Amino acid sequence: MTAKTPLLKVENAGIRFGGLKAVSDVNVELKQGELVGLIGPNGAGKTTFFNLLTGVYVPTEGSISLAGEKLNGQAPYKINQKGISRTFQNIRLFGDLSVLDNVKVAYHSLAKHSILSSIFRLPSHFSGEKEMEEKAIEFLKIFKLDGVMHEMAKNLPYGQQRRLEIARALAANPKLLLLDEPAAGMNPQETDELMNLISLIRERFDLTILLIEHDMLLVMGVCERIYVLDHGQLIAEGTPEQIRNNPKVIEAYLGEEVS
Amino acid sequence: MLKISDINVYYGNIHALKGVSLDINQGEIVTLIGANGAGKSTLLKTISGLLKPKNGEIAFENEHVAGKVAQAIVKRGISQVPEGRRVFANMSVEENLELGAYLRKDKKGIKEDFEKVYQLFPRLYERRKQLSGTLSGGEQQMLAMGRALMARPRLLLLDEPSMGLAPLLVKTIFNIIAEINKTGTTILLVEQNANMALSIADRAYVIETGKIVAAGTAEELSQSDQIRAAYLGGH
Amino acid sequence: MEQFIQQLVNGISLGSIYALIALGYTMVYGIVKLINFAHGDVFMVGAFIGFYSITILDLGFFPALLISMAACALFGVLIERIAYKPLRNATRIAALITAIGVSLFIEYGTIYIRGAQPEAYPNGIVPLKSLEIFGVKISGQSILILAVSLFLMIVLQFIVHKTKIGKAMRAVSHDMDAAKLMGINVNNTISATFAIGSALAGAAGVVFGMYYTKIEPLMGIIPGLKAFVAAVLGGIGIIPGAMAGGLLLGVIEALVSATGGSLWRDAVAFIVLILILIFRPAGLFGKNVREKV
Amino acid sequence: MNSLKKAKGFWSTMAVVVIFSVVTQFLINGGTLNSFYVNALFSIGINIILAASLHLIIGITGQFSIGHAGFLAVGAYASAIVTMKLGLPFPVAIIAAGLAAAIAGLIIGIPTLRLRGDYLAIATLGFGEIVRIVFLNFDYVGGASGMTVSHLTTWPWLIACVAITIVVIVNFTNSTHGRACISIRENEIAADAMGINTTFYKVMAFVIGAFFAGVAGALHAHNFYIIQPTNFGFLKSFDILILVVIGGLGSMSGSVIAAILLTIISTFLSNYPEVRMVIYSLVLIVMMLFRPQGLMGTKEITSFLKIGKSAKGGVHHDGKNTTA
Amino acid sequence: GCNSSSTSSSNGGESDKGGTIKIGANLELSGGVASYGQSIKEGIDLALEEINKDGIDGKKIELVPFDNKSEAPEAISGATKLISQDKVVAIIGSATSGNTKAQIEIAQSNKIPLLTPSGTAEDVTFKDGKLNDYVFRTCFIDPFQGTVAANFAFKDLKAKTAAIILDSASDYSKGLAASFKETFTKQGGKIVKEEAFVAKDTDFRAQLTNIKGAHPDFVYVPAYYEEVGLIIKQGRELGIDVTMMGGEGWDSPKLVELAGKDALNNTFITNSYSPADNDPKVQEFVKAFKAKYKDKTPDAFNALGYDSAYFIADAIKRAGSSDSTKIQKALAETNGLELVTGKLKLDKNHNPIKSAVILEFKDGEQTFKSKVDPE
Ligand SMILES: Nc1ncnc2c1ncn2[C@@H]1O[C@H](COP(=O)(O)OP(=O)(O)OP(=O)(O)O)[C@@H](O)[C@H]1O
Ligand SMILES: Nc1ncnc2c1ncn2[C@@H]1O[C@H](COP(=O)(O)OP(=O)(O)OP(=O)(O)O)[C@@H](O)[C@H]1O
Ligand SMILES: [Mg+2]
Ligand SMILES: [Mg+2]
Repeated sequence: MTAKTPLLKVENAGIRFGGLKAVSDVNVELKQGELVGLIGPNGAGKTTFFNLLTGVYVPTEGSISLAGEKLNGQAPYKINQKGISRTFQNIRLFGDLSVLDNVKVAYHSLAKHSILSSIFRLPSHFSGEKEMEEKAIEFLKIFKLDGVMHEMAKNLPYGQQRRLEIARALAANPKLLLLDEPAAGMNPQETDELMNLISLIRERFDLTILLIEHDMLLVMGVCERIYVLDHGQLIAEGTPEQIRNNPKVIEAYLGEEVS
Repeated sequence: MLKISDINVYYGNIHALKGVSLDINQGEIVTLIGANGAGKSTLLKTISGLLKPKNGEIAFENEHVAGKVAQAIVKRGISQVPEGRRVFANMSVEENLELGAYLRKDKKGIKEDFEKVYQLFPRLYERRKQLSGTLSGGEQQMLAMGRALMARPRLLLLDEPSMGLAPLLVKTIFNIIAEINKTGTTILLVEQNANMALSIADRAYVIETGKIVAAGTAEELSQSDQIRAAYLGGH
Repeated sequence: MEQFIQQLVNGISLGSIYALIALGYTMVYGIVKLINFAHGDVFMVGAFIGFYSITILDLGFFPALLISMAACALFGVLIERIAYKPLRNATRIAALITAIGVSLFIEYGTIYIRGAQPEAYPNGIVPLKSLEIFGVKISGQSILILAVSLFLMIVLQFIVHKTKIGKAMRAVSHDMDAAKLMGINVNNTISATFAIGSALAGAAGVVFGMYYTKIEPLMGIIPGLKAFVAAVLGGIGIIPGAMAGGLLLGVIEALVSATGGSLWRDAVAFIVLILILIFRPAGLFGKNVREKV
Repeated sequence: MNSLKKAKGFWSTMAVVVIFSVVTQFLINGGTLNSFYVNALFSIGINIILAASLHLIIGITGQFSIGHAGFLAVGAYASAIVTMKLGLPFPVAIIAAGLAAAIAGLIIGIPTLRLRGDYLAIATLGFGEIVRIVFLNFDYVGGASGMTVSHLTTWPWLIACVAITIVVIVNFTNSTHGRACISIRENEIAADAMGINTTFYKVMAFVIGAFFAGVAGALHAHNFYIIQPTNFGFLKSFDILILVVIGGLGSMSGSVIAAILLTIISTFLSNYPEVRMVIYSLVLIVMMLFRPQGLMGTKEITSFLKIGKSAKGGVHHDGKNTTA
Repeated sequence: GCNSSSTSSSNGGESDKGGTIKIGANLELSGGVASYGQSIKEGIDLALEEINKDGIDGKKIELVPFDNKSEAPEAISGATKLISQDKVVAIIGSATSGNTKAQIEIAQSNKIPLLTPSGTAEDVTFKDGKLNDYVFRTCFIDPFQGTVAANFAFKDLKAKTAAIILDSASDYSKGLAASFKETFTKQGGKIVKEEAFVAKDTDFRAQLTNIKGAHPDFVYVPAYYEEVGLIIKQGRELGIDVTMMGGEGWDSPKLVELAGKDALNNTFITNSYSPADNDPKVQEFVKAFKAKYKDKTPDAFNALGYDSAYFIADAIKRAGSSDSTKIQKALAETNGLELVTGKLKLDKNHNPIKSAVILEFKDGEQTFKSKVDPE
């Protein structure tokens, strides 16, 4: 893509639930390779905004495009195949599948063997499955999850589940990765490790990342730019420094002093 | 006020609490910190009677409560704000609060407490007819606390009240905890956010994989290098 | 026209019976989230208890109704304690299979004890005159049934939404552990739910016997299924929904039969059901709340 | 996992099946197995196919379908029409039965795109009843009194169909396509967000499941001399559902074992007609009370024999998808 | 419940040993039409108790019951089991034509006589121009009763128009309706309305409202008493006051309870048996039945089950052997056997030739109206 077209372009996007405008008139632009934060009070519409981007909800107004292609109204699985992958605020792993299989599921749309080749066990089935397995293990290694790859996902400790969600999202080979409160429920020590991991995968996969988080240490620590949502509307945008000192943000979200 | 001695709790084969002992005195705020899966929630659930310890003793105001059913324990004055809020999503804010006072018969006292809770959380008053499932995370946390207060507990157990909340709200919640404590309610606070927790607590315990590994005043612990490294982050 | 109205009246009478069974069904269903397939069989047991109260104990209709309701309440609690309670933490589908087992057990247990032959309710236990308005016959009994179902619907709605026990029921239904933390006795609350639901089934059984005369051990299967359909049609767990679903089902059936399609009756009923669900996936009165992501 | 090892396991299993079927055929011909036992064996085979096919829909894909007898009926009638009315050979009838049922599966797959849990269950149940009533009113196939069908189901046909069903469903399950289905069962929203075309796979599960139920219908029709709409009511659907759940939701071998076990129990109980159903219902209740997760839980027999890799089974315990 | 004194055995010994002859009973003891199967079994049990007092040439008959759950596949496995496992010499069953038909091929190929007490469909014994020589029945076939009823309605009651309401899930009901319709229209009458329902329905008001709207002189209800009782009750409530009539499926004391005495006035049935019949054979049966089954009045299924047992016992006796082929021959040659349901003679299609009686209900009692002999 040309340097001119941003990777993600959201124009005046919004959605209503009955009378409630959960998100309205939001404009966001992400350039290739950026790591951007999205913060805001509880119920501000951050997760809802992710849902709009991933097709879980269809925007009632505005438009969303990825690398110039319009995404409005497309099914979530199509949007995923086009390059947006995500994690969930409330972990949604495939609990009864092994860690390895969780990652393989995400790799599914890149697999080439058909149903018939699997049923008849044609060579393409074996080669396809083999490739998937190798790829999946590669991802798990990055996330230091290869040691538990045959465990069922539901049996993992919480922190590993969070990491597995990110690994799974990455396996779908996205251009844009959306992380919804990846550090929730982690202690400061674990949060540190997560920050390093996020930086690492961005480099390695040449990713663009949009991140929701309430942990200001994390957000301010890794993000280059930050958007702030309140009551469904963008109230600020800027570098961490700017945001930290923005009176509107302080009033709505941060409270007086921030460490 | 609460004395736990040497309890062991299992989930099937998983030994979740291994000989945990702990005391809470009247009027204190005691905090329990520990990593994910250390057994903090398990301990709270055991105190509340949702889980039964295999052995060991729990005494509340010198009465044995270990192994008693939850409702008997609630009746004696222990309330819990569960992890993840667990508000009754399909009921209004008001109905949630009513359920908090489920075991109480004193109509007048209940009415007073309604007012107290609304004073503490004016937001809840604005939303009293709204279905609680549609509240934001912070509002739900307030509701969960308000609901627990409706039982007029003498001991309030809080399980990660700051989880998933915006910084501003975290501060608000901690202020409210301190305020509740001032009105005479003893508090056992479980937190990941150890900095915050230690800042308002009198004493603290540290739990690691089902065992208490350290205890002391909040000050002592926040000074300990080991604790700092493990729980307070490198910043 | 006269015939059409007569058919409508027929349908409403039939529908009130479905509604009566569906009320208890939907309540248990809404609170415990269990498709209690044995509900139709409790209905059957209720009909038999009413029958024996009238014929052997020589009681009138209303005492028989009360005895049957009380006995069924007890019976429902017993079933819950023995067969469903141990499965509270199991998958719902396991509980469903148990419910099917319980249903078969009640049916064939009854047959084992008293045989499969039908029994006939004595005629004229409730001496009600039938009305005739412009050639449309409305039997007193069908008015009584409609009134009883409406009355019970209101009572039930009141219990579940306004009383303390009702609130406890809803709390338990949403989150059992959180309910325990409120000091709610979950076992008793669930028992109360089954008691009320089963008492309603018992009442429906006696009313059915009075209206249709014939009772037999397998009589619960079809009305049970229809009541389940009615409950889903109205929206699971929604009490007025069960009423509306029952009436709608009855009217559809009567109208289909009236136009000569009596053999297609159930098929049409199910087609309507599927169509309604496609357009309203949570039933007529249900809110289609999508899972919040 | 190397594929060679897997293939070896596959062929050795096939060899066992062939030997078993040849031996059994000899026993049948020699009269060592009297026709009562042969009959029971045929019922077991048909029930295995039914259980395996429903297992794919409920156990693997998590779509709570309780109208499976509808597919069985479509297959039974389609095959009977092919052999009895059109005079075509039995293999054609088996395939026609499968295809007809698969089309029915496609049709019933459509509401599943919008319905979940109990609402889907009641819709599938309704579908099964509609099928039954259609045949009831269809004089061409004898209406209520049904259709007389020649006895063409033989042991080789039966064992071949059972083997093919199991192989196809197991191969499907143990592939990326099967994993896609399981991910729908586990968390539909996440599956969708991970690029799985959930609509396609849900319908696919219905189509494949229905196809084999149709095949079972062909074997059923040509084994029992007569088919009548009453044989395909919702209680029949429950019987199949019971096999899958008792076996252990998500466990293929569980479904097969349950089909064998329950058919044997039911056959044995026919010696005690007065208490047969009472005991059968007690067996159901007791089994569920003591093993709510089913005989095999979510495990496969292979995980005990250490042949293939570990089980694919399992269903959420909060049962969002397979809600009852 | 089933006060069966006989127990089943699965040890599959030879029938001749120990002086017993085994016959099977493949019946609907559970499932949709369990009440018919159970009634038949009660009748058989009573008959065998009597027969076994003296035995047949010193041998006792042992009944091996099988529950086919009212399903054809089960009926087949039942027939297979009874023949291959229990080695019975003949099978009684099943109650419905469908479940009986399911067993025909097995009975024929194993050369074991199959006797249905109540399967009335014509093609049970004779299909596509071919006699199923091992299959027999104790009851009427459908057409005869329908014809008698049509003649009675047109000639004796002077009905010009008639309506029919039938059970479309029952061959019996459809058969009767078809022959009624044929005869009635041939005579010059007119069928003004035909309505149908499915067995086990309980609400017939929609169909009855339609019938009422057609104002027929006469309503023919060829169905079983469980539904008939409700049809008559609901029909009268809706104001259908004309004559109603049916066949022996009506015959049960339960009918009076279901419909109510008043509603039953002005109704008729064709029958081969009536508990009110003064025939000593019938009265003896009623008395014995009441003694065994807690004062229960036997219905037509009880009587047919009872007669079926005697039918077979008689054939075994005449065959002088427990060889199935000989029994088959003896069954086919039955001529003039006195049974509760009339004097039995078989025609060449193995259908009983029995005379029919027309009975009228008066205040809940059956009263004799006339007797019609088959041409
Ligand atoms: N499906 C829905 N139906 C109705 N309202 C909804 C739905 N989804 C979200 N909302 C509402 O939209 C608003 C925004 O919710 P959202 O989950 O996006 O907040 P958030 O910014 O992610 O908050 P948090 O930080 O607590 O996760 C809230 O008021 C929420 O109740
Ligand atoms: N229902 C359960 N079944 C089996 N194991 C459980 C269950 N609940 C908790 N555990 C296990 O018990 C241990 C303690 O869990 P607990 O929830 O008490 O931890 P925690 O300290 O509260 O962690 P967190 O900070 O994540 O809330 C963990 O290893 C957990 O995996
Ligand atoms: Mg959010
Ligand atoms: Mg916890």
